[in-house]
Amino acid sequence: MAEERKRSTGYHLGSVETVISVDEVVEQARAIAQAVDQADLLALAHNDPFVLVEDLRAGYGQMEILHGINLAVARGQSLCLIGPNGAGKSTVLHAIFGFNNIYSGRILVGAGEKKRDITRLSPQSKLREAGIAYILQDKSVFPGMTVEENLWMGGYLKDSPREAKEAAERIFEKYPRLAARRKHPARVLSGGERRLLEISRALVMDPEILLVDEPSIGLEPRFIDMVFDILDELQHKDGKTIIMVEQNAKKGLEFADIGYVMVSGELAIAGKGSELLENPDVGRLFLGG
Amino acid sequence: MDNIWFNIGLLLEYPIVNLKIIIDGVMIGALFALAAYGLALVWGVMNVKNLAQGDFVIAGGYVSWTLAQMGVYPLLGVPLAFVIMWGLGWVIYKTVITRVIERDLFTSLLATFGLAIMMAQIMNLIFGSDTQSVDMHWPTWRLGELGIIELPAAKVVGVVMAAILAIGVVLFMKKSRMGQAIRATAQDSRAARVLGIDTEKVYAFTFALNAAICGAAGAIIVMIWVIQPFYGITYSVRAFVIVTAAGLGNLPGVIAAGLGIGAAEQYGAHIFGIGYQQAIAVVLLLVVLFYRLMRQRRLRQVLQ
Amino acid sequence: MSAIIEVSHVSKSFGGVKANEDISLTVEKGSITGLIGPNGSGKTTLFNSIVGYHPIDSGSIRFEGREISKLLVPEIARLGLLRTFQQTRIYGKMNCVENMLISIPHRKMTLLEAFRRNTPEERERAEHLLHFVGLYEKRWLQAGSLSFGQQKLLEFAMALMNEPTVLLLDEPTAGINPTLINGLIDRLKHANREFGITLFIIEHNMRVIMNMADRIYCLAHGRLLAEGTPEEIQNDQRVIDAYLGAH
Amino acid sequence: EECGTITLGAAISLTGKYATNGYHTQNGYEFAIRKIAEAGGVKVGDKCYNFKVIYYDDESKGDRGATLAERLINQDGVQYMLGPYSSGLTAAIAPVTEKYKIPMVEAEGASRSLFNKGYRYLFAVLSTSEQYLASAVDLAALMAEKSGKSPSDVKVAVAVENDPFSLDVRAGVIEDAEGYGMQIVVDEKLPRDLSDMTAILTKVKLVRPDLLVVSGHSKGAATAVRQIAEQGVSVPMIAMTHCEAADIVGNFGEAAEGILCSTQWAETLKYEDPIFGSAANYNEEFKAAFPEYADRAVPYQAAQASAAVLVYKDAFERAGTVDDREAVRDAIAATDMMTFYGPIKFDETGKNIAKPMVLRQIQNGQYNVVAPPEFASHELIWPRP
Amino acid sequence: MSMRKLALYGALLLLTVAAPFLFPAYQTQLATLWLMIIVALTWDMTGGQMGYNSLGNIFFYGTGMYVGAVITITLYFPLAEYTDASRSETFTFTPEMYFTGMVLGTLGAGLFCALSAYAIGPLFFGLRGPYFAIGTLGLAIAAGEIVSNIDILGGGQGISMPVYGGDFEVFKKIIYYVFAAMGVVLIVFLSWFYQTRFGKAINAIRDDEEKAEAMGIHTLRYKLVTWAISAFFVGMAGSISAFQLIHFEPLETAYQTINLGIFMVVCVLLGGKGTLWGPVIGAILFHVFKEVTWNYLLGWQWVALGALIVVIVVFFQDGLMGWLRHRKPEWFGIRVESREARASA
Ligand SMILES: Nc1ncnc2c1ncn2[C@@H]1O[C@H](COP(=O)(O)OP(=O)(O)OP(=O)(O)O)[C@@H](O)[C@H]1O
Ligand SMILES: Nc1ncnc2c1ncn2[C@@H]1O[C@H](COP(=O)(O)OP(=O)(O)OP(=O)(O)O)[C@@H](O)[C@H]1O
Ligand SMILES: CC(C)C[C@H](N)C(=O)O
Ligand SMILES: [Mg+2]
Ligand SMILES: [Mg+2]
Repeated sequence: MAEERKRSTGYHLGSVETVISVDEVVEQARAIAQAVDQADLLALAHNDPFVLVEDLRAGYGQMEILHGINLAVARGQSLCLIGPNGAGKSTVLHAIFGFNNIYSGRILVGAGEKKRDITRLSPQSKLREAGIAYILQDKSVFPGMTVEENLWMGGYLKDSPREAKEAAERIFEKYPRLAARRKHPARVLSGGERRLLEISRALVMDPEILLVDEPSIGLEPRFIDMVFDILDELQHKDGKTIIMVEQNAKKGLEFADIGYVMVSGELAIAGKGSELLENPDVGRLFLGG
Repeated sequence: MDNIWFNIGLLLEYPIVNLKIIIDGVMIGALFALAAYGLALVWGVMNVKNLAQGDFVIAGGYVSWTLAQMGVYPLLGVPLAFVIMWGLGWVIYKTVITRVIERDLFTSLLATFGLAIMMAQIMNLIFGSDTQSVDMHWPTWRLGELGIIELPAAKVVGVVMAAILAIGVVLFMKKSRMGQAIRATAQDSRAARVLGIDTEKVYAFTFALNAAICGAAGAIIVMIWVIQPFYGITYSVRAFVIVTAAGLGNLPGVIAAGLGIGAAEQYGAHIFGIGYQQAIAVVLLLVVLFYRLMRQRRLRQVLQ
Repeated sequence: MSAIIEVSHVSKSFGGVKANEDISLTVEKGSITGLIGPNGSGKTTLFNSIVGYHPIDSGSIRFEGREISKLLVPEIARLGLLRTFQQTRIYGKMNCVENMLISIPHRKMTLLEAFRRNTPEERERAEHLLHFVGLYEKRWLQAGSLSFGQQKLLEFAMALMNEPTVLLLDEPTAGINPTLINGLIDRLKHANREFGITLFIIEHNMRVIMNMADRIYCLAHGRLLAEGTPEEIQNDQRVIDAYLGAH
Repeated sequence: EECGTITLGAAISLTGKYATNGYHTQNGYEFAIRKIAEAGGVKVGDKCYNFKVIYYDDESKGDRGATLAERLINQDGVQYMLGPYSSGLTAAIAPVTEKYKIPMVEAEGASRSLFNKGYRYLFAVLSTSEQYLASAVDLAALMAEKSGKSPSDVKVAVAVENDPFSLDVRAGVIEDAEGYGMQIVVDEKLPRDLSDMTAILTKVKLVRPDLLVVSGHSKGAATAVRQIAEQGVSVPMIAMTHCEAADIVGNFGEAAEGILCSTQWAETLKYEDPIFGSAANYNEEFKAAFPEYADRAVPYQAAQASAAVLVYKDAFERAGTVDDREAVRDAIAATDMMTFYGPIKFDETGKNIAKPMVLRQIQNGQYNVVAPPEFASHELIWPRP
Repeated sequence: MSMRKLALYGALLLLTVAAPFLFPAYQTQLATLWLMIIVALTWDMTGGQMGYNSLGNIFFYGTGMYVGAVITITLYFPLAEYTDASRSETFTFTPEMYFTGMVLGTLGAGLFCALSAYAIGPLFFGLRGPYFAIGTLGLAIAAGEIVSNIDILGGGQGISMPVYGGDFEVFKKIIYYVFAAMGVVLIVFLSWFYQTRFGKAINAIRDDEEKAEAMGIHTLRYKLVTWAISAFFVGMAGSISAFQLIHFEPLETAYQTINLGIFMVVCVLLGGKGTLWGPVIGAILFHVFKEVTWNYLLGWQWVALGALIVVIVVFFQDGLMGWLRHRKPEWFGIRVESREARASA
């Protein structure tokens, strides 16, 4: 991926003229939905998926939210899920990490022969055994621990506490904003500072796969750019695989190699990120016109 | 009323009595503090309010007492009770607590209330309802005029052991990785799982640790006071009072509050009469709560 | 137009952190006012000071000419000054309709009136508003099981249900689908125009704030950095340097 | 020939704070039943009957006791009741038996507060509790005079449990002490779950009273004796209740020396009846029947429990019926008999007014009667060693 | 209301009225059952519906007992003499005196408890969650200990109420019907109360009080009124219990924190918190279980009870009603309409 990427910054300005109700969005999204078949998805992932989700049915309690989701992303690729609120985007990440009930379907991780079925792996083993890190959509810092301790906890799986501390130091070097508040309990951080902490904490263990739920939520414009720069670096320099959910859809699709549009627990459209950006329906329905 | 003034007068007339009261209070308080510390742990980490706390203490006491009857040297009862109660705690966690964890306030409160009833009654069926104690046959040192201050060697040793245990647990929580994992789980278990912490193991460990701490406290208590199957409630109430007064998540505060309540109870017992001992503990709790409430109110906040 | 909220020389610090320093601003009655600023610049803190979540160190806050900086949260809320939360808060165990019905303006009721049942008009209004935010179909679902964005929409509908005089919104569009944001903005403007609800909004999303606000204040490092119309703010070099970045 | 059965009901404290005494009480009932059966049973008209008791455990709690009494009467169809242990439980149960008009002869509720409620069906074989330690006050006054002081110089310390029995004991002591113009220097109540009374003993050490009075059932006696020794409290005269029940000699040996113990009954007293023989005889046979008492004094709680059963036997025989409850009640009310336990005659409120109490002192591990003078077998040792 | 519902309620009411005649040997237990239902329902008002889990509602029960007794006695005799341990005089009550005392005493107890709830409420309602639970427990414990040291209230000996002079069978029925009437009134009242805006508002307090405050709901006022109503009923129930039990003492009967004080919570949990019928069903099940074990498992009764509580809590965490709700959500009006239905079809 050598070509120069042109990206918008922050939340980007634009008009707010297109006014559609939620129901309308869902209705229209259904209308433009194409049958997304497995082969297309695999093709998008260069037919060498590193993370592969097959016909996943999952939900909370007895309620099925995802009605047969397929997903494929190659190693070092990034994928962005967009869709109206309540479409089930977070639920996909939840399911991959094992936080909800999976009724049927499989989740496979690994390339080629080393593929491994992690459908039933417990959440706490995901990081250790499958190298999956998860940045949750809502608050997940340890409020009573200091910023520093939060980062150390990020390295809980490291062999020795010293390594965790060294990793934390590297992060402080990178983000002086966090360093300035290292001794403060995380509970007093502002919304944006917390987000930064959550993201950097997830990186301490150097995971293979990152599940990121709305990284830009609540961030100031310059931070958004920064977060995406970080993700960019992680993907392109460190070769991480990223599966992201983003409501700042323009930003998300610009960043991601692959974009999926989800509606009501099903895939409606899948394509390259840049293709989706150009798709007028997607623009109208999900990018705010 | 006259009585009360008279009693206060005694304190002024014989200042050494104050010292005695404080020493006695701290000795009792140290053991309350242990039980409270365990409670603060399970409460903070698992959000389980363990009403069987006092019954763990008593059970630990009976473990040690039984061992002493079998000829084991009583001091060994403390570590042994620690280990055996650890096992019991683990079993209880796996059978009951794991199913009520992370539920709302009252689920765990009631589950453990049920446990408390069962434990007390089973101990009653096994050991009978008479009070029991293990006599160490150690000397008592007397200090001060009239030998007002008594320091039975057993009590001194007991308090020292309590202190060692407390320090050990505090260091463990701060320094060890398990300790850190426990603290992290306490604050956000989902986030802890995302970071690869096996929260189920953390919970089991914490609960077992709590039972063990209580058990050791009970083993000390049986050397210096008496136990009886139904005395658990006394320790449970004190543990709750202490934790609530110290404030959740304030582990060092728990120890201080434990010692403080021990001393306050002794003072209260002296001034108002021992009939008021329990009342004093709870009134003190209410006072602390309301004081904190007023302070919070000035901060335009509530106590939660 | 007259000022409905007057914040003058308000300072608030937490331990060593000066979250707000000598901030003065006014919100005009009937206007839409924006509050922007980098993360940690003290926006939420200022909101919290206004609605009474913590005492302020110094300064004064007046609402409709009345000093409110010493009042408690419920007292202030009963004056008709309402806020939504940055972290969404709804009544998780109840369904959406109940959430709405609870949000009727209790402050306008006597105790006796509280002992009546909800009127059909209230129900109708509730359903109407739910329909508007697109939750009509889910109205019998427990609010706790709505998605993040849905909860935000519900919270917004609840705020409207309450017929406040002033509504403070803390990042109302964070995490909401861009297209739906448009609808939200439309509805906010509508609420402002038709019901005369004064809006005071924290936003990071410039698309939203620039299109809505009559006047914008920008905070940085706890101080007031700039104020003006959206155009003025967008072109203010200090704001660009401190916050917007190049675009 | 085969005898019929008269079923009595009793709620007894087998667990909880009164468990030890509940046990003594139960043994007393059982022993009497056995002895009566051996002596040919209860002869009503030309038939003979044996007693049988249905016991429930009241857990030493009043409301349980009341519920159980109701169950005994309603579900088990019991027509005649024996008392529970303690005045507190008797106070809880008496209203129930009263409501159902079921006679209850009780042996373990001595508080005067039981006998001012106008109960018609409640009868107690014992002397009321204000008499328990009042004579200790007399002794203290006597000793003060002997040593050349005035009784009004005597300082009294009182520590009693907060229950009907002990409060009444305290009332008796205070009335008498005030009569002498004595000074009450410590006046404290013991809590329900007593395990530590150091606070009181510290005060006692400071104010040095001439008489220390403790009443708190078995737990109170045991705690007091142990801690008095531990803390090295020296008071010339210490008087308490429940010494025998708590077996303070057996449990604390030396520490119990010189303590004055009030008792409803002593095996050295000269009472007798045809079933049990003399008091001394009762003592011996009881020890033989319940070997666990071999090395200790038989607590009077057991003896009076036996006496209660004896009252029933006598009343049934005089009434000549087992079915007519009213007749039996009237027969009980008319009781006037001599037993190994002492004379029994009820006044119109149902308490036994015929029998005095005695005070024993522990001397060389023996309980020796030292007061009142007409029963005394030994001299009082004063001050306490 | 549908015909079927009406018929059901009619049948239940009929059963309530007929019960003492159907089970004459169990009248006292039936009366106690109504007591359990009353305390469970009132506990649920604050605990289940308002989210303030009190462990100290027994305070109002005990206080009700004492107030009822004190009023009844002082109407005719000096209290100090009545409760004096060493009095020798006997005080007798005629039926008129007895019933006047009962009516005035019970109403007085209810009012006193309601007022005291209103008075102490502002202090306690500043406490949240576990602090409230423990704080109220402290209140009950302290009250018991303190009352047991007040001589004029009989101190540790408690108080023996006057005994009803007339036929005992009649007495039992009176107690039963008073309790039953109170229970029925309470159920009817609550079924209306929970439908009002007030009822909804206390639900809001339960789910998120901070939010409710920020929405301008008079949270403190609503909390006080709810607690006062709850205390009113508990206080009256306490007073009636005093008449039923006749003798009561402070620690084990009146302020019995770990028996009735906790049992009422267990009943509610068993049936289902925050529902109207949950506490009723829970109280019935609990009471029956308790009576049965006390009858057939003597000696092991407490073990059985403890085990029952554990089992309930472990397997029916949301109570029977919660379990039903999970099984049959549509009975409780949980549904998704139109499009969602289509989507999953
Ligand atoms: N814990 C839960 N229990 C039951 N249902 C839930 C739960 N969490 C979410 N849901 C339901 O699942 C559906 C999808 O939720 P999800 O959080 O995946 O949406 P999303 O696409 O991430 O939306 P958003 O952009 O608003 O975050 C929603 O309709 C919601 O009602
Ligand atoms: N309770 C508190 N104790 C200590 N510091 C606090 C507290 N609340 C906020 N702060 C600090 O005050 C500063 C301002 O925080 P505030 O939440 O007002 O920021 P904000 O402008 O709302 O930011 P964001 O856009 O990220 O939400 C931050 O640095 C924060 O860490
Ligand atoms: C006879 C005694 C044992 C008195 C009994 N303890 C009571 O409470 O009255
Ligand atoms: Mg989401
Ligand atoms: Mg903020």
